Amino acid sequence: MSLGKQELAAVVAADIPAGSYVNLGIGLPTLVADHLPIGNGVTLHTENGMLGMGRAAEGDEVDWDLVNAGKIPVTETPGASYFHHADSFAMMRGGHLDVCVLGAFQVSVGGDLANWNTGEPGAIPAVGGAMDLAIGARDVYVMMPLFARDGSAKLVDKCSYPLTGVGCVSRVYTDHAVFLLEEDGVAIRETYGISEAELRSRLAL
Amino acid sequence: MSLGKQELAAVVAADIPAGSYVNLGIGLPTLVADHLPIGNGVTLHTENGMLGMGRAAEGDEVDWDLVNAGKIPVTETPGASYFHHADSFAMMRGGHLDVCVLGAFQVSVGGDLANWNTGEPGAIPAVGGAMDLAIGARDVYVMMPLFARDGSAKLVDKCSYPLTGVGCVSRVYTDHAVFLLEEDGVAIRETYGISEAELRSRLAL
Amino acid sequence: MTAVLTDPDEAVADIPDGATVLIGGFGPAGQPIELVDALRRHGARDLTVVNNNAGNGDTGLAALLATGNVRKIICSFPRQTDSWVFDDLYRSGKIELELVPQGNLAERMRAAGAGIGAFFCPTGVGTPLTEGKEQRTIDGREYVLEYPIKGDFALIKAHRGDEVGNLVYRKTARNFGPVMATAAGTTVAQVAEVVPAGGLDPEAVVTPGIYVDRLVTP
Amino acid sequence: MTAVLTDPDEAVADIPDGATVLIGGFGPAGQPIELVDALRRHGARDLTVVNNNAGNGDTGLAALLATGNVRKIICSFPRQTDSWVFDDLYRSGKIELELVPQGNLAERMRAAGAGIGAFFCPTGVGTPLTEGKEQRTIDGREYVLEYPIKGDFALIKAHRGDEVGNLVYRKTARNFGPVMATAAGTTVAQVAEVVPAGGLDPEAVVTPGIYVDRLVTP
Repeated sequence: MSLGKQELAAVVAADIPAGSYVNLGIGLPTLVADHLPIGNGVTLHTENGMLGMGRAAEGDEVDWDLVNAGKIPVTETPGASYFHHADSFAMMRGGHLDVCVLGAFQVSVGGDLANWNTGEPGAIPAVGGAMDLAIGARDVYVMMPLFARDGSAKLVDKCSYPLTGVGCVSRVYTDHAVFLLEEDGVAIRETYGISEAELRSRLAL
Repeated sequence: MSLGKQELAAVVAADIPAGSYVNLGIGLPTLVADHLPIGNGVTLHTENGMLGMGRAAEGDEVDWDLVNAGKIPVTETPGASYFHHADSFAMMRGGHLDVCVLGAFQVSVGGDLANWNTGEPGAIPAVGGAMDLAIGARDVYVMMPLFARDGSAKLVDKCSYPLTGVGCVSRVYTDHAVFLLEEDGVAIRETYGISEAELRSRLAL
Repeated sequence: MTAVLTDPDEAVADIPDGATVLIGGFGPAGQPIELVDALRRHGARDLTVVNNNAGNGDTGLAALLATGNVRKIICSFPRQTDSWVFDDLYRSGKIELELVPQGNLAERMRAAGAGIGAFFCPTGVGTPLTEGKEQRTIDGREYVLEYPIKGDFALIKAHRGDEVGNLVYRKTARNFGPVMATAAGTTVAQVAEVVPAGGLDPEAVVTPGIYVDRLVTP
Repeated sequence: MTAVLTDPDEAVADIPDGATVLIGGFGPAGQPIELVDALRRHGARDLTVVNNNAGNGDTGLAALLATGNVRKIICSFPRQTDSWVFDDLYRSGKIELELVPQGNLAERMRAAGAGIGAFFCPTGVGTPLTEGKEQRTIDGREYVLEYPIKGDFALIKAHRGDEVGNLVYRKTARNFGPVMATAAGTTVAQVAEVVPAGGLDPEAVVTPGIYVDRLVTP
């Protein structure tokens, strides 16, 4: 069977090396936090100026001066630190984060990422820190449903949506399979409820 | 009579506007600090990462982690702050200091400054933060003896020594006179123990 | 030298028509609401505003936008669930948008404050947001040339200040404040409390007073 | 993830011949003496060292230079009253000097840490130190293009660290430490004391642990 969101988040979490510094993008990637093994030293970065971000705040913990990139109140872990935006993005752009996990509209087999703008007429574009993460993190993992609502694949030969970054994605985690984007093409690491042959045919890989 | 070092320092100090942020270079300019009126809100910057530098440390105050740009132990005033070198030089280069006072080998009538290298064979060059201050402070004042030991003037038509900065000096404080370097030429604001006519002749102004 | 004031209206009274105003905050966190409200009351027109977002709900920055006095906004993330004021202005062509990746927004203001004339940056290479910009390969990597964003005024929010203008912030409300403070001709900071000089740990000061022209406890 | 060590020799044991090593300090203040001594004992050859100065007296950096293992030094202010070790090496042609204005030294390392490919800078325009460099007029002002300085290793000194590598410094001994920590492949920090995670105020951390690979209490 294909994976649910939480199952998928658990797969991603299991792949994050102990001791990594990690940025989890808005939306689906946020779920990964709940599945990181306690005590393996993964440190979460949030672009709005913090390392050592903890889980979502509950009840009395809610403090509107302590939010994540999605502006959701969060908590602080022991060893946390705060810094301003230029320092935070210097950290991201300077190649210091080990992994970021981002959502996407489309990923190309060459690792191009499209996740900020569908280019629809009348749509208001918003990019946030996505382009900075795309070029800055040592590994960019994408987490997304493999197929759009109309059945079209989101892992594509060439992105039709405006790009966020070029050749930056190394892995794509989806409800149907995990893909490794390698120099010599796309490797399917594992599949969920679908055969590799059927996958390759539906994706035209 | 021409001014002594301390008298000259007092002249410079009296010209620094209340509330200014000021950097005093190594050597002669350091003396200016002792002549700043107490309580007029002048804040001293030292390039090695501090605003609110106080006077030289004495006795038990000596702390080798708290030094000025000349590596002399100094003290901290209330309201001081520490920052790292990139932040300190961003402050200098970004035009945030009101005044810096520098020593010089030569200054040209057009405001060129030469204060880091005499270009002598075998001399070891050292530039420190001089070039950053020259282009960064809103006003660059120079404080120097007007004549070299061989009697030659140090305020010149064109510097013969390698430059520190181009057209950056606005005033030159010397033992014999205070010069204002203006768009349309050099104005002599006051003289000490020498007539303006004699000065102009010795300087070929 | 830092002026210590209590009236937000006085603190923004000299912002002229046509000014570029840097406004701190990441969404509501760190947004200097009282100063933004004062700017709205002040009524300066034809403003360019720099903020990470484009207003939330109907208060603060959103209320300022609603006056029609903001000609252009430079931001990274205008579209939010509660950005209806901006959305309407944008769709009806009443406000100009310069969309800037968040890191460029921060770094371009840092450059303005640090005297950097321009810098080669890897963000956005090959995307529509860098189309037409000068591009260069350095050590085998592609970069785009980005220019400083300088403000005439910065309106920011900090946690506490001292009498000489030193500031400390609170948690992720720090965000753009320290960068904007360096990038504007005149910086106005609202704080919850002003303490005497010496009342803040010199090792923990985030924004040195040299960057703060006015301190307001509204 | 930060390794907490007690042996300076272990902390520098993998510095290879030919490495570029950023060494913190402004003169003696902030100089990581124990790490520099360990590097000297380690004996890696053909090093490039980046420091504001070029050693004082006969200890620390000066003693490292005296071994002859430093091929080149990049600094702003080599000539001091007690820089005789460097002076002799320089005059006898046994060490190469790249003289860099102090602000460029700091900003070029910051650029390396921040992913900036190059930047246009006003320092040194019209002086011998920028001869041959690319120059450009931006908004009526002259700038010179400067490139990042990246280290293979950084050896720095801080005051205290916590178990996850966060650092705080002491007074003007902070100087180049925080910048160098961001600009090196591997950063080694010597501290007087290591406290548990949570033992430093998160608002006052100067160098976040992400930049610190090894923490040594010698």
